[in-house]
Amino acid sequence: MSSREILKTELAKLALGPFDSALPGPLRLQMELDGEVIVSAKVETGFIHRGLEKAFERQRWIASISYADRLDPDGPIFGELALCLAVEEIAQLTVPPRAEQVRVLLSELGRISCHMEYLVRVARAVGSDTMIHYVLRDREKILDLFELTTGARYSINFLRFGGIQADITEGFIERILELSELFRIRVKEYNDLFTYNHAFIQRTQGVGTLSSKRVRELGVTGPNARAAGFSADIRKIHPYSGYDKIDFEVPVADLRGLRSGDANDRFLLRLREIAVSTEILRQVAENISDGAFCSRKQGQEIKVPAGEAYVRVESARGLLGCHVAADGGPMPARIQFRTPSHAHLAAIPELLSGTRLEDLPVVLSSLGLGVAEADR
Amino acid sequence: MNAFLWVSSWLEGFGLEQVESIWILAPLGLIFIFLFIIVPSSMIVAYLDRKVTADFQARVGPNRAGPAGVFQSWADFFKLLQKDRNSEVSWSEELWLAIHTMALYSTVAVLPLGSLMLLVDTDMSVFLPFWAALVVALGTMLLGLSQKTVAGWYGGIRVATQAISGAFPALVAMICVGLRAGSFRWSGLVAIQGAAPLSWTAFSNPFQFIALIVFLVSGLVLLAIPPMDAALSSPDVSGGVAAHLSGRRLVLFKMGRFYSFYLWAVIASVLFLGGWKLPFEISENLLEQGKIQLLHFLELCCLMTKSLILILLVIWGARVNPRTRVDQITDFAWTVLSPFALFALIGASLVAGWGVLS
Amino acid sequence: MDKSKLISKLEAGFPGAVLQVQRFGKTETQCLWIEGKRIREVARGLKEDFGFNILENLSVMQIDDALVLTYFLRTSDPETGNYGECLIVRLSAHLKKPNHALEVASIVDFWATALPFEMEAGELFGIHFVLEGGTKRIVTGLRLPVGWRGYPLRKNYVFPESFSGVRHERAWIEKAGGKK
Amino acid sequence: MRRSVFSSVVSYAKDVIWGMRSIFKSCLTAIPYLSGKHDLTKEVTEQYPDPISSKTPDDLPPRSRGMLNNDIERCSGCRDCEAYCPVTCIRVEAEPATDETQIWVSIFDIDFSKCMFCGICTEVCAPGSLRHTRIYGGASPRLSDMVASFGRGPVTETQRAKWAERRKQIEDEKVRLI
Repeated sequence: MSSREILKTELAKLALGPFDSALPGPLRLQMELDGEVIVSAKVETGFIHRGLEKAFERQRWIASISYADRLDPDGPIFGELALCLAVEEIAQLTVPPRAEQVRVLLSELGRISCHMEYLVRVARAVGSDTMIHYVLRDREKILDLFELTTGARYSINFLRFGGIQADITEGFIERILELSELFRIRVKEYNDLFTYNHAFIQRTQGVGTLSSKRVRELGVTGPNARAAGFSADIRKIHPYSGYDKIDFEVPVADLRGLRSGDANDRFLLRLREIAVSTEILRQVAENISDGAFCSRKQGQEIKVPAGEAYVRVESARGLLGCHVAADGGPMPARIQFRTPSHAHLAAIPELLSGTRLEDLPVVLSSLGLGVAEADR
Repeated sequence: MNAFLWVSSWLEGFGLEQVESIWILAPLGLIFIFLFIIVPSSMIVAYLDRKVTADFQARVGPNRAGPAGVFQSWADFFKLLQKDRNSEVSWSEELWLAIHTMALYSTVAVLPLGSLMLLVDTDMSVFLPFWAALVVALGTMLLGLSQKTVAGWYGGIRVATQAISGAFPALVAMICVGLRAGSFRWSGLVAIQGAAPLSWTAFSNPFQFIALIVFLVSGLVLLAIPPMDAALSSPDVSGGVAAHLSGRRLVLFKMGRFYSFYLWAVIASVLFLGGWKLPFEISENLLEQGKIQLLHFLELCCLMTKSLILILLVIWGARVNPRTRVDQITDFAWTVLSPFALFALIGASLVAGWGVLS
Repeated sequence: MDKSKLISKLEAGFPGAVLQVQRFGKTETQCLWIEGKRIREVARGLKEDFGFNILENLSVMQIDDALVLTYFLRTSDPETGNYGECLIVRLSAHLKKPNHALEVASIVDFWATALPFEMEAGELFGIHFVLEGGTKRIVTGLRLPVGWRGYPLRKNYVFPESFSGVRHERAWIEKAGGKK
Repeated sequence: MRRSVFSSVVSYAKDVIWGMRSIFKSCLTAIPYLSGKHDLTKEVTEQYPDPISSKTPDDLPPRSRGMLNNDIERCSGCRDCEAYCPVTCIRVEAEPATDETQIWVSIFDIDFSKCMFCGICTEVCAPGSLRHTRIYGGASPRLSDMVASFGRGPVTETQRAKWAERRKQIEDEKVRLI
């Protein structure tokens, strides 16, 4: 006899609307509540569908890059990189080593800025606004670096087919090395503030557990999968843009069967990924090679022969695949993105059933959802 | 001795002739305390909260309204007064908001503000603010329930559960102090404590120090003050009880919140940190010379500095750490605060008994 | 299992289903063109016998007047669970009338990750995925507003001049002769 | 085996002590910010309109993509930017002229309410007349203010007559030379 039969209560229905401070993006949760505990949750998305994939088909090739970096507003570099790699595979363009290294630098900067956005969301869900301000202050430094080289803080639109739009400005490398020093101190400060904090551990441990078996069945990839012990990093399996030349170690949560992939593990893994990315930044920045930055003249329209390609990139949220089909004309025939946030959205109903209503913000923010990239 | 005689000393200052009847002195005294002590203290606490939090977070904080943003609280006050409520207000919500504020400001009569400025000094005067805090929790709960919104519903119930679990350890900690002082009158409690820190109850023996910490933390739980305000904070289910209040109702609610924060700091400093005791018998010879206003002022300053230090400590702990869930707060209150409170009670009674026997 | 042996076993396994085998784009991953009707049988075979238990991506595109569905399948390495080999299975379905909705068998019961891809393709390309019990999954109102007519990702799609009172800039530009 | 009372009390006490110590340790991280002298802990608020504490256009890096500006003298009216703009926010009307400008760009409007500052138009601009400035404060209450126009304005009748007469003059010279 469950408590409901004894007390003869029915479930309360709650629709947490598209725009709410607890939600990581515009999505609606239709929930049934038994008092404080969520019994079942259904996710409605589609509120931020911008028709990106239709927009690709009516733009010229060069304009589709500025649309590709609007795929995921938190990590603009990954959409561009996937599209550029795919078109370079179709048109058989060679990318000079310096351009590849700058792409790796920008990817890792984008990964750190996306993980910091994740830390801000978790801090807001847990309710400590000091951590929010510390993380945002450090993220400003990355956005300033983006602006220094590419000209824009968010949607950088800096990669071109065959390399990058222009050479990096001269102060870029020194400031990256400074930054990696700064992050070593800052990550220690985040650890003091959150990782060892008893209140934070109590608030996130055992909340939103995602076992590694479920991770594979749902198709969850990226940091969330690695936090559940399932190590799949595209930078290691399908190295692209010079990642095989960099030695770095993919952080995977070793759970020793205690608990698998709860919000605390996902948070800790993001911190470790920031540390690994800083290490990669330092490594690539120290021995960056000189030479051309693009194998094609700037501003010259590209002739993409008929063909197709599917490229995988490790974005900050997981495996980002880009399937490009070209019919030889000035405009792309079809560009489709396989985004990691589909699987994270599919995991929400399972994670939410059985959690308390107060833990809803913690569970949703711990997944690191990119709702804009799921709806495209 | 008529408790409100001190008011007539202020009246002479304004040139009004000697007034004896209690019916005039009492309201005047209450209004005087409310206008010149409660409202400014709430403003100061609000301003300090924002400025110190900004300082912790590498921010500048309010600096537009007045030098270093000193009049920021006034600006907020007037801004909120202009705003009107978007949807119509049900009578039940108005009623419970009124009850919530009345319960809170009924403690003004009992507020220990100085040896002479003590309005009500009965044997039970220590417990009156305590019961008022419970009525406030009840008022907040029913205010939330009457809002008929999800945020209000959950916020209200959570404030009530939290208050119950915070009440027991706070009560036990108060008894420890009463044990040592031998009476539950404000004047009796302060008379025991000397001016020097060592002679304060908190530092007289280790059990009292534990009682101080338990009293402070359970006060935070009882009144849902920042570190324990998961029920009212924004990331909660879209805002908690205060989400749907706006305009002057929000002013009432916010002033109530800051006042309860300030009230608990004053009571804690009177019980444990020597209240308004002035060193080197200043209060005695000031009484002889009849300078009552100066005595009031000095005692008030001494009391205010101690409670402001306590408030800063609480803000420091609140803003840096994440908020805990309400069920974790209640578990914390029952499994950690209550045992420590009882342990302090046993210890304090042993010490008190030892003193009597030897 | 190297490429040629896998292909020959596949052809043996599903006689007549495999229409053509070719390289996918410039890479050497194998790409199998499959009979549209027999996709469920091939999917069951691939999942159970050949161990392709991860569906990485299902992408749909329109070539001339046929919709091509491309399934990217991966084997998973037993102990680490990492991604093993990749196989690409494709089927093309002919569109009788330009705005005609298509029926394709759904493979959700083999790979659960296919559901979001199928729902998106279903709504934007106008494909009704037929579930195992014969019921059709018709998705409306997921990404497009309720009551939106037409399937946007089709090549012949014409933007409505306005929808629920809001003027659609793109339609006017394309009506006025489009871009240079 | 039920844990003995003593060991549960010890673990309880240890847990409480650890909880308090970790809370106190994370509180200590905020203490250096009170002084805020060291550049790691200084205040970072930029109070926007005030030039001293916030970034003015010339503090921004040289490549920063702010509001667009078209130097109409060098603009060749080739309308490449209008074609390549992903959001079609540029409108160009130009006609050949026979005075020293060779091409009379009557209308060159950029609608900044639609522009997404992607910089593609400056890339494909052959004469390089369309450039990004570093000005970023483009907000305005009226939508019509958001359209920046750089064109020379409509051609007046007298100009058209002058051009026709100039063209006739060139015709005569050519006839005389043959």
